Amino acid sequence: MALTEYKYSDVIHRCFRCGYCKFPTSFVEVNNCPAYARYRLESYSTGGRLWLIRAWLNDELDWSEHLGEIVYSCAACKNCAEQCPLPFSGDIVDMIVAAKGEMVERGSIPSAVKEFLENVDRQGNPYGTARSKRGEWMEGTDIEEYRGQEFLYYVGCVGSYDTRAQQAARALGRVLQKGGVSFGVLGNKENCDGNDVGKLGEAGLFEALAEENVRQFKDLGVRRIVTLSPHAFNAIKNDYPRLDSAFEVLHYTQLLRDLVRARKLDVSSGFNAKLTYHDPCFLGRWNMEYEAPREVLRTIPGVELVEMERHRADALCCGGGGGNFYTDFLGGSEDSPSRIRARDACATGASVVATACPNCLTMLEDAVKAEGLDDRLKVMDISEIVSEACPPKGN
Amino acid sequence: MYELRFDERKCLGCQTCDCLTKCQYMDIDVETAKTEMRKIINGEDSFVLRQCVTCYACEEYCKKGNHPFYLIVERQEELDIPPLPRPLIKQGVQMGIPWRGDLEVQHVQEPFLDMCMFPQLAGSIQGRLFDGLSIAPTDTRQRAHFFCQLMYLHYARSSVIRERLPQIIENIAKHNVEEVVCFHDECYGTFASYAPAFGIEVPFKPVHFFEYLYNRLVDLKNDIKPLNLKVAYQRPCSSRLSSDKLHFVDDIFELIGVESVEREYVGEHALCCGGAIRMQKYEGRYELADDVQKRNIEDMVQAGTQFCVFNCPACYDTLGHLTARSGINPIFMGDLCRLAVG
Amino acid sequence: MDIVVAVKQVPDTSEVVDVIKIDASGKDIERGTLVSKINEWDEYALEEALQWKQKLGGTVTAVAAGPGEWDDTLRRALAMGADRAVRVDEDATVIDCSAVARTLAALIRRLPYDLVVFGAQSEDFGSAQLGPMVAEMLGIPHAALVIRLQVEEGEAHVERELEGGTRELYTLRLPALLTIQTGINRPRYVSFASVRKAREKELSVMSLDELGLSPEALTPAVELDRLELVPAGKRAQLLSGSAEEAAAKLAEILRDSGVI
Amino acid sequence: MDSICQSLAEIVGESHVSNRPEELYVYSRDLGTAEPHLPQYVVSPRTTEEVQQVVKLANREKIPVVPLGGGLTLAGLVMPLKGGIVLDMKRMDSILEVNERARYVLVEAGVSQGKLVAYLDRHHPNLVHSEPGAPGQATVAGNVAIHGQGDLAQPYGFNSDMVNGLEVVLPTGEVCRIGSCSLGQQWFTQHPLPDLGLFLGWCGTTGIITKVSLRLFPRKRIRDMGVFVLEDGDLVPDILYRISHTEMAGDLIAWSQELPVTVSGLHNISIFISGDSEEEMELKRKLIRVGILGEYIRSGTGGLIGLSANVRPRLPRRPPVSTIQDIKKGGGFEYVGAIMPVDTYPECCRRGADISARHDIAYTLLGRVIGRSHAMMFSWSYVFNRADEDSVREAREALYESDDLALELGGIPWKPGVYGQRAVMERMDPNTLSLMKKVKELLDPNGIMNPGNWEVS
Repeated sequence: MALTEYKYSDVIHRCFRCGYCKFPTSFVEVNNCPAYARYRLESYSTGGRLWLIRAWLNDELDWSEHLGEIVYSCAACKNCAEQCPLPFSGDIVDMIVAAKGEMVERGSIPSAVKEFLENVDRQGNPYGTARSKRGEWMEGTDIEEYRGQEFLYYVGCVGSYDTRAQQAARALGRVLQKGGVSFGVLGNKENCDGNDVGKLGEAGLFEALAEENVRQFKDLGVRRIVTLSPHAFNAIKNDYPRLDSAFEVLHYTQLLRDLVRARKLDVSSGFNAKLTYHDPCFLGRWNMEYEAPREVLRTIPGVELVEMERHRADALCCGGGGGNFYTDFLGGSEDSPSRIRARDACATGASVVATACPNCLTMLEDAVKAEGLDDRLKVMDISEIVSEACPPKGN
Repeated sequence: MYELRFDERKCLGCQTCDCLTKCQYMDIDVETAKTEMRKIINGEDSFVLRQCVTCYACEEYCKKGNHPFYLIVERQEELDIPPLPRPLIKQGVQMGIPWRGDLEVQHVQEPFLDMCMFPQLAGSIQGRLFDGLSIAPTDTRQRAHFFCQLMYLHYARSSVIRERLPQIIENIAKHNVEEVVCFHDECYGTFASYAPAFGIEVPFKPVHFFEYLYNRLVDLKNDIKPLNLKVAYQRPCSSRLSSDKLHFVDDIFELIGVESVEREYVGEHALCCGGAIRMQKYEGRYELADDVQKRNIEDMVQAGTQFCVFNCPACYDTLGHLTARSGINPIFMGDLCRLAVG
Repeated sequence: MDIVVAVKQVPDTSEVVDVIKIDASGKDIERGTLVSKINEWDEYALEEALQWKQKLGGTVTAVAAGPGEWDDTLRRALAMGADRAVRVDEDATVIDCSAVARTLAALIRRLPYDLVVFGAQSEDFGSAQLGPMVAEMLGIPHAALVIRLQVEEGEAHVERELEGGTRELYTLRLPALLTIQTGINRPRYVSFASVRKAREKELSVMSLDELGLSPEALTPAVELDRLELVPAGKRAQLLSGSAEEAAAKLAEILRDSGVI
Repeated sequence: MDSICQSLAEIVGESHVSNRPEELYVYSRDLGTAEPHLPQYVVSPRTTEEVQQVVKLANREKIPVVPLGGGLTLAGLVMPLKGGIVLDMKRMDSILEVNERARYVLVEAGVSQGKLVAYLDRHHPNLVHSEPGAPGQATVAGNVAIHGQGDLAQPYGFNSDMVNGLEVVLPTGEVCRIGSCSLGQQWFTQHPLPDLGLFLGWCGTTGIITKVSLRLFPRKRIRDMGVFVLEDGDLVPDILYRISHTEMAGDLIAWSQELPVTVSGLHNISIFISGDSEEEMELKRKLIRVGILGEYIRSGTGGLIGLSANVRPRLPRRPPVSTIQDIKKGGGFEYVGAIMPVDTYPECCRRGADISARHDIAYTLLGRVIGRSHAMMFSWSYVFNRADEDSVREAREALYESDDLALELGGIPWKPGVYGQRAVMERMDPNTLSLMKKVKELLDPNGIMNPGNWEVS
């Protein structure tokens, strides 16, 4: 495709590279763009990326694995969109996704991205693990299959397959049961939600996944959905409706907030810890849900919530977005965003960093280990914290 | 060209001269008032033309249905004694020049709300009170095409109003609506008072925003949760051009269960927000603005006001942060009503 | 230059070894739950063929001998850029290599070709015989495990990989047959949309007798007795802690077990 | 990776070196109108030692080195005009020390203006630095290296006059400290030592600044601003002179622009004041409003907006958020800033508006007072559409004309691009010029530092 056919050909040159996109609102650090934080080269900043995309579409620059990595190192965290003062700020992430889409159509994408997409295509998850093993996370629990309960509990790929995230998936199951929520899961019948597939520019595959999911949900009579992952939440909430699906979808922190407000969930056992909360991008910047998780945490006796310097709309992304939790273009350095974030969390003096996203959970867990902070800082999903705060069955 | 329809005989025969004697910014007895009005009518200079703070109030004070304020502004312009410094006049006059694209006529149906210069406030035109309401302009780049121009009465530039108003009226008329609800009562005053006074034809019926709000509230009567608040209404200068609609303020307050506080500067005695006065060039106007604002707000505070209710965005901008500073929440009438119906 | 590429479809066992089960016959795995994909080596063969087509022009034809569901793989080949695809309809799972070779040879003889490329081996049975056999049957020179290819003036200069990374360089006169080793190139990604588009391209199916082959001619020379699974080891151990700590533990374990 | 790249990687680590087309492309382009020039390597060091080793290598191999900060001079000063290594200093961004009592901050060269503002807000609420008003990623070192000014210019002068000490890597690789720090003392002064001002204003042609000690100033609790509007630009110099005489104002900026139409054809003086109490604020407001501006207001020649306890000031963010580059929907913006006598303001505006008109660009003119009306930084700004070659060319020509105009009117282009530098040197006293040349040759025998800039032929 020539630049002229590119959807954003009339805007992409309008980026001046003034650099606001690298900062949080307070300007406190220049590394609030995860990719720029990792490499600290202009090519990896949003502005550099946009200029490179334009040069590539203009045939000033050939495609290379490196160009692919630069474009795909964008974690779609939306910090740039938040900070860019220009009228097109809302389109920046789409400009990058559209460029990824063009790479996908030409067949030229980094190998890791190719694996990700082929795995999802074949096995319905980025890891390429068998579809037949998707339900294994719930072994040993008495979580029911979905058959017309009030809620479909949609787990997502990371929660289903990643051993660390599985713990969160199970914890949420327990909490929902304690809260008397009527829900069921799809087990092996669950398929990838496609959120990150879409952000990787594979629109065709995303559409296919979305259609398939919507069809399955409808066939099963699903009306209300609660998701473990903000990524799935985002796709179902913002993208599925294009396929005239009318599900009510909640992120689980929103459901838990409603439960504690309605006193339907007993968290009286409490959780004694100084704790800081890491905003997942797809819950925060993408869906402006900053309050629900905090409200849930605040209602737990014993929780002392402290904020990191950069939080809410200014939170630093863990670097796992846009498929990077798998493709790992941002890993392998003390400048990796997840490790910077681990240090941010540690600096608050909190003993627990809580999050509400399986991707963030696994990214931060590894980062804390890599930083050798695991004796000082525990990484937990809010579902796990709430689960500990619920008194054991019977009382 | 359009000329002010001012009945000199009525005025010269007037025994009370309320226009000037009631003025809150000039201390004038009836005799002086007669002399000065005669001078003004005859196109001669008068201290009134300099001391006038352009609060519009005399338009309301005059019982004869004459237009003393419009006349004063005419003379200020003719005799070149504008109340504002020239650079501010130039700046103000340029504010009304469209420069970001031609008029884009949106498809609208009635009821239709004219936002004039304030599309940026369209965000508060939401909820059940405004169901089915069409709005224009919605884009700040379009606003100059809807700007009612009446502001230039403060600038001794009535000529600018006359020059531009017909085009503005045509722009609004292009939306093919018979009734136009005016978000700002400056617009209502323009169409209902100024235009007729100068024989400018208005091919649609202006509806005062408060009248619209009142009728909607009546429709939703059963869903109104009384707010039980003590409020004060900040009358904008242009509301002096629509005294007949002033009653809707109290009618609305009654419907939504708020109490209009007992205070001195209310109704006829309302004080100007001070915005225009502060820009004026004459010695002491800056201090006068401070004084007027101080008296106004102290009056509200003493009366136990919780909310200061605004119609005019300019008043809100000038006074809002000051009332807030004194613990009184500034709020637009529309938003207050929204609180009541949710 | 006209190139024929032979492809096959295999079950995706990359990440799922532990779910593989032997079926009742004992001669095949249970394919029910398994997803199919193109044989990895064939993907490199295709990519190589397509890159040479881009450089020198001509056509690329993808061929396969297999059942109907293999059309997915042929479509994928078309989506990657092959001009046409031909499938000989037979159940490749019950016949042996030589029979498949005979079938493909019979098909390829009917096609225009300067170069025939195979994947060096298959993911499922991995016998690595097919290419060479077909070459013999076609009576053309061949080279196996090719890791670099250069084509000019009717000649193919190839580099093949031997033990311990030693390289062998050949020149073959075309037409010739090559079996391609993985890593020779970076196979392009095949987008969902391009697979859809590829539906318009020609995919023809031929029967054995259309090729003049009798079932008898395909009686297996080698008979498969049974398949067995390797029992999974039970002594795996997960190391926790920071990278440094984990490394230290690992070293200790290796030392204790006398590995180092 | 070639051998140079290999050795660079050994110095700063693999992920902080590149000779790949993508990095070379991005670093070959300036945000302004300058033509691109490809570097051969891009390096992003973390420590002074790394910078030192890179420079030693470059000096040995005679490879040009171009230090880069925020890249916001817009004048092409960080373009590798003769190829070589672009040294992106932004990774060296630690704030090393704030001395509250001696009111200075010691920073690494890559610390951004934004980070410094945020840091002081958070940890030293009584201190403030002179913030230049560029986007937040502009660096402290870059700013002093080009003789920048900031929002304390009227009371305290150029930022480069606020430097208490420097650490620099010389073109031959030695690390050298200037000021009290060279005695191992605190970084609190450059005086009374013999003047070694060989690096400020040299735009990276005599060495690489790696550390800067910058003076900080009392930060007042309350800020306020007013805008004084005039039709007659000829009045501006006198009014600025009189306001600065009161010593009550902070930043003083006179500006005139064509868009938005509301302000077209007018001259505005933005007057910033600050204080610790309402009493102090009221005194300052009165001394300026009544004492100086009153007579203009009464005569109707000037109008004041704001500068009152009862008017909410529209204070810009620090650092400000600028969107001027998008006016033409083209993402392009560059200006000629020049240090001018304040008296030339009216002429600067008249002639500037002509230049803009000739090139069909809405005029944007601004003069920031430096010192007590000792000078002003006057800027002629031009927006352009990056995607439209003609638009870029028009802007470039307008910029050249502005350089010439600044000199013609008795001023000096500030941080000029190559064109402006040549114009300056043509007019310079030959002895001064040869002194510059000697200094350069002494410090940089192989001419590796940002070559193509300030080159005395």
